[in-house]
Amino acid sequence: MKIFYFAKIKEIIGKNEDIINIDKQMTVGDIVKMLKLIDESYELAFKDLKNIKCSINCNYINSFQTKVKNNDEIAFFPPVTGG
Amino acid sequence: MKIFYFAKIKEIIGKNEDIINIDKQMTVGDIVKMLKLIDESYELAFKDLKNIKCSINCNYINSFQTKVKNNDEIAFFPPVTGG
Amino acid sequence: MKIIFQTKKLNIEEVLKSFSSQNSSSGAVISFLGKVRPSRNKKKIKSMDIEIYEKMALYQTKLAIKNLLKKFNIHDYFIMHRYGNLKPGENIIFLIVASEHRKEGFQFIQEILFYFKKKITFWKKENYIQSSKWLDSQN
Amino acid sequence: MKIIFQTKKLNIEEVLKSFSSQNSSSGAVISFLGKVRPSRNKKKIKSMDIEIYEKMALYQTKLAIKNLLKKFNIHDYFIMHRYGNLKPGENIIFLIVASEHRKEGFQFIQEILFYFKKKITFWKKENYIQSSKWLDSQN
Repeated sequence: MKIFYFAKIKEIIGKNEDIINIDKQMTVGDIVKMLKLIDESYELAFKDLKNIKCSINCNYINSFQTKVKNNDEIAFFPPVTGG
Repeated sequence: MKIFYFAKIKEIIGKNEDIINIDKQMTVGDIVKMLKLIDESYELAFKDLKNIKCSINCNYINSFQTKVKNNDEIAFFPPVTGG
Repeated sequence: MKIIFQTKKLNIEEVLKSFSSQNSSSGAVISFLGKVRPSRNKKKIKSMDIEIYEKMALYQTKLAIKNLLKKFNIHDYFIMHRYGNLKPGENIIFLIVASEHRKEGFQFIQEILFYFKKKITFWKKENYIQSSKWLDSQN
Repeated sequence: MKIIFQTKKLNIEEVLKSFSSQNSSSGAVISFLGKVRPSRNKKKIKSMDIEIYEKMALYQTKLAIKNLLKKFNIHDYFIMHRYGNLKPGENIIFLIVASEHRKEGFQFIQEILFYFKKKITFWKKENYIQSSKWLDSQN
């Protein structure tokens, strides 16, 4: 599973993607819990989940309870500021 | 007093201006009455006063009761259609 | 801060380019371009005659701008309106406005258009194959 | 019907010119240009970094357009958004839309802008003399 990070989240973590493998279906919330165990930078990046948006295969998700599969492309990022 | 005509009114009358002299203050309505005596084309042009706008010195007037002086510039025209 | 009424064609790219670079510190630049349509109610438009009462048009445009600048914080504007005989596809009006934020720019430009529909002394006549018609004012 | 996200500078005059002539039968052509401002809260902006999640930005833009075209009768549109490192005064976004009447054009372009503020995956960071700041999302 590819996980992308953007903007401030990318800066805090210090890289723009991770590739992980999951052997069963998990929720986005589970993924975040896993990532936070990696190191302090992830913990800091995912501290304030209210201000983090997530997409699965380019679609916004409404809830961190949404399930993901191993071949999904996930992204975490702050609210957008384009235009 | 210069009187200008525009658009359909100009076309009906067949010219774009008249110069007349008035020796006393008159209303715009009085002017229109005078003009309608000139010939049938004026009568036709000023038949439907509801659809005729009038300006004095480039300002719209609200009523044909508005008074005019001999050195005023008057114009009669249909509602505008610019833009 | 320019108002131009002219018979020659409007060179909108040039205006956009110079206007935009002159207002490089404005966050938003919005433009409106109005053109002669090719037909009306399936009747082909051969050409359009636009008549102007120029002195009053200029006076009324300045009056409108003066009122609008009290309501909206605008950095700069450029108003062009053509008159004379135009062909389908040719530019009638080009409005461009620079502002700090987009909202006031959109409002300003739409209000200017409203004045052109209601107050500013231009009249349009469409020439079809077999007839001509002065346009009615819009609501 | 074009969407372009690019790092090189936006050539807006060229786009306006070709777009306008390609859509010569549209009564209204409306454009919006958004630029990097020179300062924020009196702090001089040295440059702006714009980041993009390109795959999703494209997908979300197409989705937005699809929804908007159900609501508005639009003849054509062109959407350009830049990313990378920009200087004050440079163009961030250029939207242009051709429609029969002005009202739907103004609505369409403002709704597109709304999507760029809310859904389409671009992020801006302003670089000042001594610091940098990712912008907060607007309401």
